[in-house]
Amino acid sequence: MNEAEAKTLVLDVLSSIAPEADLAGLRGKVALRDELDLDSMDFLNFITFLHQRTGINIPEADYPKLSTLDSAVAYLHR
Amino acid sequence: MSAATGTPAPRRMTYREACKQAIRAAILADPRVFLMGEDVARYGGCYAVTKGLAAELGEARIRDTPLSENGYVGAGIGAAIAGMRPIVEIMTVNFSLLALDQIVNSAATIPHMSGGQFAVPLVIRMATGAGLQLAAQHSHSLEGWYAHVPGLKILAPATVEDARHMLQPALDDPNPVLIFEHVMLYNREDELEPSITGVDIVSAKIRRPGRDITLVTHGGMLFKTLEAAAVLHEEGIEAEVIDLRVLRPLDMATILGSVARTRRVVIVDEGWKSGSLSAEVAARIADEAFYELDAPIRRVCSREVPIPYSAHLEKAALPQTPAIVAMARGLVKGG
Amino acid sequence: MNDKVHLDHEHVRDLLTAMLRIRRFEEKCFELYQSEKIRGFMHLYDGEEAVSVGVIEALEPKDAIVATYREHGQALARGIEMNALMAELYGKQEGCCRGRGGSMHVFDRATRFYGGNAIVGGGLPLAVGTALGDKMLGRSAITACFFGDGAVDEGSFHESMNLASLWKLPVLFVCENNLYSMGMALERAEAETHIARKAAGYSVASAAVDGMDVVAVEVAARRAIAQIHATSTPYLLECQTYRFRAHSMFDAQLYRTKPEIETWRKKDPVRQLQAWLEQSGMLHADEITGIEADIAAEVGAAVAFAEAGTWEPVEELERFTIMDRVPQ
Amino acid sequence: MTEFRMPSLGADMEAGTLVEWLVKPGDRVKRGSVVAVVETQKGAIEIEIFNDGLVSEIVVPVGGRVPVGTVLARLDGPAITPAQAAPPSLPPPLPAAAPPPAPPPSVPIVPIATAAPSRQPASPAARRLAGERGIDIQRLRGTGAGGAVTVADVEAAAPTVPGGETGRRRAGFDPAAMRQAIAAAMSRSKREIPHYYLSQTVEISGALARLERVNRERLPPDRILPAAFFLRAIALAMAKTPELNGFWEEGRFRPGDSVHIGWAIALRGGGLVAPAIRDADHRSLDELMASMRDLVLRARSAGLRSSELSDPTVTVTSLGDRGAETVLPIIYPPQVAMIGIGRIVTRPWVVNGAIEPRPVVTITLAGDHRASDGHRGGVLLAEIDRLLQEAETL
Repeated sequence: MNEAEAKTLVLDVLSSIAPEADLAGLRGKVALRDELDLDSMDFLNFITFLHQRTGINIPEADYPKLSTLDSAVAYLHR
Repeated sequence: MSAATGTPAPRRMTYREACKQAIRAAILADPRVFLMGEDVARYGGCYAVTKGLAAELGEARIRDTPLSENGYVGAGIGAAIAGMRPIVEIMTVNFSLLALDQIVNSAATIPHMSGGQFAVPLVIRMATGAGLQLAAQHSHSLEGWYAHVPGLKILAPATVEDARHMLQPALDDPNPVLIFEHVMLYNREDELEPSITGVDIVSAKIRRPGRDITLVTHGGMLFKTLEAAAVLHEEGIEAEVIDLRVLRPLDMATILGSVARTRRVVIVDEGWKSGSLSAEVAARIADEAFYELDAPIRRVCSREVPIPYSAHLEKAALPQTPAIVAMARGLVKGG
Repeated sequence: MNDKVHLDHEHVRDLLTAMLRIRRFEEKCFELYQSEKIRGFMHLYDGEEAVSVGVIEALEPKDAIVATYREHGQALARGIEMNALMAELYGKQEGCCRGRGGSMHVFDRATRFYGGNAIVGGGLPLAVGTALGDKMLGRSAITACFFGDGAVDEGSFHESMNLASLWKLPVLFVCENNLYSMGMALERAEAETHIARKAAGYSVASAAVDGMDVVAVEVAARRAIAQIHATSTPYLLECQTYRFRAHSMFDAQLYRTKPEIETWRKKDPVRQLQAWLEQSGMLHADEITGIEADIAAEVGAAVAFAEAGTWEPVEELERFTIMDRVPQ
Repeated sequence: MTEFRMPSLGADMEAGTLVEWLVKPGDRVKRGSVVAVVETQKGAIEIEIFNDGLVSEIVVPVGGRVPVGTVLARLDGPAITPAQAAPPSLPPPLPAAAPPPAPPPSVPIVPIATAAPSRQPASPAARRLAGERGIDIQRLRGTGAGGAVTVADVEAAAPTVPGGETGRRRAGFDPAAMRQAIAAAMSRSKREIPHYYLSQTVEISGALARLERVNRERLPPDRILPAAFFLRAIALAMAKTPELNGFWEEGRFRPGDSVHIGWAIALRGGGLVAPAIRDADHRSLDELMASMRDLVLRARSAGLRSSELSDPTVTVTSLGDRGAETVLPIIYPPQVAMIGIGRIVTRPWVVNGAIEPRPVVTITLAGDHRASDGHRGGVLLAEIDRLLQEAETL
């Protein structure tokens, strides 16, 4: 998965969790949970959908590495 | 008797003859059963169903009535409550409107109003439907109206077998049962299988299995619908044809089971669309099987006009085989 | 079959008691309706008691009755328990129809009481049918069919008179002619106001009788029933009567005058009988006081019974719509 | 003293106008006397009295229009019999300027939006299948009647990974209407319900340890959140304190038929819904977690069914890890209790006489004092605490 694919995937998943959010204006380095008002259930769903779409097992310990848009993209195409 | 097997061979007979045999057998089997109606005895029945029965069974059991529909239908209800098992024949469904009061206000309500103290074990038979150029007042298909009423059971035998065998379970039923015989069926012939000695009055029947679309119909429309299914087969579309047989209570399990397999349904009903039996079937499918549907529920019904006299106009007003074929084809093949 | 009325002490006492029971029961119903214990349409029989008491006195237990929506009188005279009737008016499970019928639809299997029919003229074809059934089953019972003058306007009256006559059925047609079909005066509704005369058109025997005189009604009914049995033909008995109260509870009575009502009240069948019995010494005032006390107690007990009754569970709502067997 | 009331002369009679009094104070009346004339929609009707007595007071003067059951006059005389007992409610005299406001819904209900008209028609069965497979039906070409997407079309499309439901918007969602519904319910609650509050701070290191261990062995779809532990403990405890699980209706408490927990879900952009997790006390930890995930996803994409919003017996709100430490909830009428769960925080905790940093959470009960007393509420909180200490077996 290249970086562009990873970003498309992350945005697609975010749009299903926060359908009303304006993802075009999402800032890359700000915590997603603050940007999109995600609670812990939303964040778990975010991790779950990424797992389902990529097959990557994202352990709880890695959650902080997916806290922003940029870091999540980096984590996936790593 | 077939010489080879010793089993009786199927007998070929008309729907009319099947109705007559059913009445005769019921009267012979139970002294409480009698039939009354207009011109059923000496005339032999408007559609000749009871021809000859009065001579054999007597005019007490095949009883001519004056032209008093509300009167003799009410008398049938009273006699049923008093212990008899009357079969009341109303010449055609249009005349039954003169007896609507007794059917809807008395027969359907007395068991419930009396807190279950009285049942009304009554059978009312009548001819229904169009196709004989009888014009507006003698061509109604109003069985759907009666199917609206709690407390009644409504049957629509379409086959010779049902014409022969639905009467007895109707008489055995403790409730008022209305039997609608389509006028175009009386001359229809079929083989009657002697080994079949009874049928139920609860279930719909799949008259032709198919996987692509379900066609739901009853009574006089059954054979046009089966014809349509044969045409569709030539085009590679396998239509499943359901004969409702019982219009109230509806056998939704059979309908929903079929729709779940085919995912498409057309309802063919000679009644008008507005506020009708076809509307009820469609509503229940939408209600109970919405997520099974892969196409809109469609109906082929009579045009919303009084049925006209002239043959070409009458034909245009009634559901015809090509319309059924076109409707089904459109749902299966898209476009 | 006895078509004579023996006016001994016991019999006149029974007649008065039967009428007083209806009168006092309905007075209570009137009150209970206004305090919303009884609802729906309720039609009181006040003034017409002599008709049902006189006719039903002449019936036997094997006979059948078909009545109208104004049938509290017939129900009580026929022997339906006052408790079960009151509970039915309350809509309680202990009512004779488990609260499904109410005031207009009283049925009772034990006494062959085939309703309380709220369609004007609706009971007449049913009565033809019960008589037909009885005849075909070889029973010697008759059917007494009560209906009002309004039913005479309906086609079912004419169809039923004809059918019963044509088929020689044992029906006693009892017309309770109280001069008004709801608010429609008889002379404004019928070209021929002598209802008994209409029977001739169907070759049915008939008579008209003072429906405010219970003894006269009983005599006429016994005579009619004897003729039905003797000739195997129906009979039309017109009982000329009057209701003192409104058609139903919600009726401003714009269609008739107070002097008219007062004139008829002087013929009150209960007071007439009571006065006659006291004057003739057949019944002592003390005895009447005792009857009244017994009835007051019975009515009070019926109210208590109905009040204490239970509501049919809503789970039972659809029961009896479709029957699983014919009750025997 | 007896009261003479406006009689009900028919089910369709709601009120009458007093047009004439035939008696005056001081008159003696007998049972059956006509005492007044009342004008109804059917005309003037004479009304009778059912008691003997002396008219002591005319309450409604000529010209007064009053509802059925209103006292018209008072009598000195024998007491009324039970059969004449007053109708249950005594409505105020007309004219009421406007019909009484409809009671607010017991739970603010999100208007469930129908999907916006889509450019691509699709059959119900196709929509369901596409939803299950996470396929955007708008991108498919339909071959069915009217060009609709059919089941076959969905099956022919490249299937995507489950869970990727996309593109649904709360098209018909009306934030103003929801605000109104919440305003009505909360105002009613604060107006009618005498709340009492009890709080308990619960140490949850055991629960979190189990959670971490379990989640480490599980893939993301099967992982659980601390809220599931809290919900499980609350459900079991509620089952043991039925007087907190149910409804206050018509002046008395009606217990719930089972523990149906309304799970409060905040909607981004404002508003909240509390769909029910039915029979919560009979669901395992994993089942509760699955229900919560499902409800949150659907609540935020307007996929809740109206039945899910109808009948919680108690409501629980959890502020989550970005919320405040303590919440004092307001009960959703007609429920009689609500439980709030604050944010998990690390605080000094005394363990075996020494102070240690421990994760704790504050659980607060709002109780309806009409239905229960503080003691029972305390029992509930203690039971929740006890269950959370046994996290290994919860």
